[in-house]
Amino acid sequence: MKRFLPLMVTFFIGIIVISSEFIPHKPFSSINAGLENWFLIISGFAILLGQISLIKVNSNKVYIKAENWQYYLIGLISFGVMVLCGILWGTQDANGILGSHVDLSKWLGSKPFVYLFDNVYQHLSSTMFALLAFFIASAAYRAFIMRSFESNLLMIAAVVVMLGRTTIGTSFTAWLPQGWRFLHLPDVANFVMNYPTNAAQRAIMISAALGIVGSSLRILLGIERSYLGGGD
Amino acid sequence: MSTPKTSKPIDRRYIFLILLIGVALPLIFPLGFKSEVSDISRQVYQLIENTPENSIMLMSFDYDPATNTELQPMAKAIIEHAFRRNHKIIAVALWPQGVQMADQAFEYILEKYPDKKYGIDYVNMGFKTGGMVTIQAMGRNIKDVLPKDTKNTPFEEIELLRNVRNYKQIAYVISLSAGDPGLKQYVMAAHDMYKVKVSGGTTAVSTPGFIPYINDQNQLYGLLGGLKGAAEYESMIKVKGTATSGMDAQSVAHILIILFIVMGNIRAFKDKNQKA
Amino acid sequence: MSQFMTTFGIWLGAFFTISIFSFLYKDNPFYKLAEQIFVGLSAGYWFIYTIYSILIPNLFGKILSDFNSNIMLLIPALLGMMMLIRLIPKLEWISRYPIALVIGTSAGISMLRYTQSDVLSQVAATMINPLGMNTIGEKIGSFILIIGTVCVIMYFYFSRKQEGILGATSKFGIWFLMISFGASFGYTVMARISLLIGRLQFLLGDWLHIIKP
Amino acid sequence: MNVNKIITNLISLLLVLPFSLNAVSAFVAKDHPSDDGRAIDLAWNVPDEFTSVTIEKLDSTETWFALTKTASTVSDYVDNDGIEPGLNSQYRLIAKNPANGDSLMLSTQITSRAQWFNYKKSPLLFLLLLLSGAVIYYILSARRGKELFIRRINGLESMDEAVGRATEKGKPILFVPGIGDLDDIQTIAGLTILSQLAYKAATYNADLIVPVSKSMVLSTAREIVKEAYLKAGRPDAFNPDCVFYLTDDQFGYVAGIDGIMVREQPAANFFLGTFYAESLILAETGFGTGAMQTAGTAQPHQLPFFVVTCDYTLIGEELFAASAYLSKEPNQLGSLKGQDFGKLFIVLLIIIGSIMEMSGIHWLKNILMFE
Repeated sequence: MKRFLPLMVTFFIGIIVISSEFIPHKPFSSINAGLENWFLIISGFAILLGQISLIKVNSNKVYIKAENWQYYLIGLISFGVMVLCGILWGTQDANGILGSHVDLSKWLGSKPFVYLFDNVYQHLSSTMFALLAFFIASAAYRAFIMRSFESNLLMIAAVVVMLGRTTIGTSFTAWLPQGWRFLHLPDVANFVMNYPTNAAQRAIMISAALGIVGSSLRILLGIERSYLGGGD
Repeated sequence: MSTPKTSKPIDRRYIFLILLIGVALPLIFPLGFKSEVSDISRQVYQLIENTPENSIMLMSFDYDPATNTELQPMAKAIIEHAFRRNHKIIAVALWPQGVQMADQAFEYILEKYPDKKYGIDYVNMGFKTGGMVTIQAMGRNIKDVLPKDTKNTPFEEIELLRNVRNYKQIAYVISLSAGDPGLKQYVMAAHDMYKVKVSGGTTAVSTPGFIPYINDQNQLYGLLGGLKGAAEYESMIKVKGTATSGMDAQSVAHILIILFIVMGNIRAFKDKNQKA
Repeated sequence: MSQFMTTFGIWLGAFFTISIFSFLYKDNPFYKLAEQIFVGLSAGYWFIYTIYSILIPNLFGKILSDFNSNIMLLIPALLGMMMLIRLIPKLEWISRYPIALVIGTSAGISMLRYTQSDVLSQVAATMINPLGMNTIGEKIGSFILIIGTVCVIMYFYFSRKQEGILGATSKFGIWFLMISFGASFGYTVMARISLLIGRLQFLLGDWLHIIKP
Repeated sequence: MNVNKIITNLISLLLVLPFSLNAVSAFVAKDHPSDDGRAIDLAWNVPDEFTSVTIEKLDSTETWFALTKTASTVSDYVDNDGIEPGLNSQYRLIAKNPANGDSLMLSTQITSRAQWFNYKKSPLLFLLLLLSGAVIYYILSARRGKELFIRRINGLESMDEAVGRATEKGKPILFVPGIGDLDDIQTIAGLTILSQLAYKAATYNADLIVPVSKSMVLSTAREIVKEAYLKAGRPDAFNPDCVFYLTDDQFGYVAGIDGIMVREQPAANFFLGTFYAESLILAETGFGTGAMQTAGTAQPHQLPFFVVTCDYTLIGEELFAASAYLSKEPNQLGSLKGQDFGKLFIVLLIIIGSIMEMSGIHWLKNILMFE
């Protein structure tokens, strides 16, 4: 029973969602938007579960003095500080329970929550993102090796597109006369992007969508049910 | 699908170090690579260059600090060009953090043009939610959509806006956009419905998606695409800004990456010979 | 005092920027510190964000301002609480209902959305007339587009051995995949380098004032 | 195919009929078809001599206001402002000819209705029914004992190897389900593979680390791993804290996982689910630690990075085929066969559609692009 009823819920909700797509009449017309809003609310409540897991795992590490426990303590403190700042003085657009506290904001230049966001969070986030510049270089060094016909295609396409989008690449072929324009690197790069690349991406999308339809159907029919866990 | 690894790769950290130096040096000592100006960037320049003096333009800041590198230099260059042509600028933002991006850009340009006055030559009307709906509503009445500026001065008391009612008084719209809402919505609402001239700039990643709008119906008057577009604009208005040095760094990085690929192949070739 | 806090903010930013970059050399105490602060701070940020930007406007605000017309919202609120009951191990099974609802909705919506935008629209976009294109390049390209799409779809055909015609088309499909992977990689390089330039402009400009920001 | 043609032809015919009113000079209001009763179609046809046409509507205060002003004498307009199902709306058309002072006024009224079926979406319904029908048909025939073949999927052969390595080295296995939430089927597909992986890990006594970034995924993943350990007969070995939450933030999550990778040195990494820009950061860091890496996602833009840095990559649909491949269960294999039927149908559709376009026949493409 503990598994059967939820499976019925999944099935019926799925059927309702699919049929309301085709029924413009009330009340079906607003069901799907409503359910998406429900999802936001349910996951909004659920976020607490994550926070509790984070606190539990980290404080456990601090408690048993696991390796690097000091850092996990700092993680816990950062979490607490951010939550407190948000609850007490609010965010950019919303006031916290202590109001907006103008003096404090004036001294910091912005609300504490926003100050932390701008000066710590944002820098951490964009630096983490910027690591990609390095990794893309090391991946290129290692991966684009002429080894087989397939890997040659991979490498040539990458180099052509890369060159075609830079100033230097453009100047390689700038001397070619107008009649040979189709050999200009930027044009070759565009050709590669517009046709073969587009074809492959399109096919990936189409077949993945079929996979999604198949998986969704298996879920609705209760064939794929591992997400519900065990029990009877 | 599988990709076999090659044997004993050299320490990646050399690659990281070379790339870091290769990108940092041109930022400090700009090389000034000549960048060939593309047609679509030139169209943006010509739109501003050919619009009569004292025209009013609407400039929309639809991005946040994450795409600062690519879009902020465009903002600075376009503001500078517009100031030179004595155009008046109404700044708005469809993204919340666009407001501060606008403030920073004006602050920077004012150092060069100290005689430009707030409220007369430019004004910042702040952030507006709603995207497409907001843009459409401005076609009927701008004052309803933007009742106050960021300093809480009412619309009626702002000198620049005295004769502005809707898009009819706006010579052109520039949107610098990192996604939705942004340039696309301006094309669909401001141009397609109210026939205002729309132009702007986007990140390199989303540039290809906008090219179809640059057509014989002029849905879009040219486009600045990524750092390259910004650098091209700087070269057209003869300013050496962060995009120009950024583009130098970009070019060096590209050469380096291609060199890395060549080196990788040489090493793989040697490995193979040793084994044979 | 505000001036001091602004400068302090820039130093904070620079410190964390360098700490993250130091990971490229190797794992070290600075990275560990930045990492844990990042995890903690961002978890806190999303928690607060969820309360102020999702739960208050979509649920509490609506219920408090107009209870009668938003009475339906009590259902997701109840389901949300049922999720939280997981914390009591014996009652874990109760959370299966909200999960079942969420997954049923997702499955239904995904079937619709993906069939519409990734199958129907893409198939329609591939039905083109290459002969009607303007230039030779576009004509050849359009043929490649149709053939390539078909071949790559056939690469994903699972229920038969890849030999004969299927073998040939899926081999072709792999070539298209390879070209597309290479090209997308090359295409992204520029955008990723911009990110690094942005960081260096912050360090060299806003922080060290070596270059004009 | 024939049935498809007939149905689509019929539908297109039905839709075109109401608009064939070009013959007489008129002003007609019609309920907008296939909608929720919030729009009205207006169409008019007045003699060429008139140079301006104004369409006006009577509002709730009994005053006429202009909806649109145009110079075209044969045109149409969709009014979707403030229309409610069951509400009566009155319109009038005023045409003027300033040259001779002629003017013409026509009026009309209509009550809009909400419809019970959206014809515009019939291609979608048809395709959904066809695909679902094929999947269900093959599932049933597989249940009746029909042998179904499935080709080798490289990425999935790695699982035994990964577990073997982890056991041998005494190092854990890292599983990353991506930054998608439970509303994304890719995440669910990833979690299905997790259940098989956890079963193997439990059987061979290898440790599993599963950091997640969404709370709902946390609950689900934990259930799945627990169930797998139970199935493997080792419920006592299950440690609920091996599945844990880091942060909802994209890059915060990556920073945390990078730390785990360099400190725990997992023997094998699995990245299966929805990935965005973080794909390459994860895969390159993992490569640096020497782990054996398997990735899978349906995000076309991230696949290149996984393909060049990981040992095995599940591309697009392969991710969704994984559970069938691993379980070899007839139900699952049947649905895969159904998807393959869908592929054949689509390939045929593309080829036929393109040939039709080349011969100047456009209705098939038009029907598909209806919306």
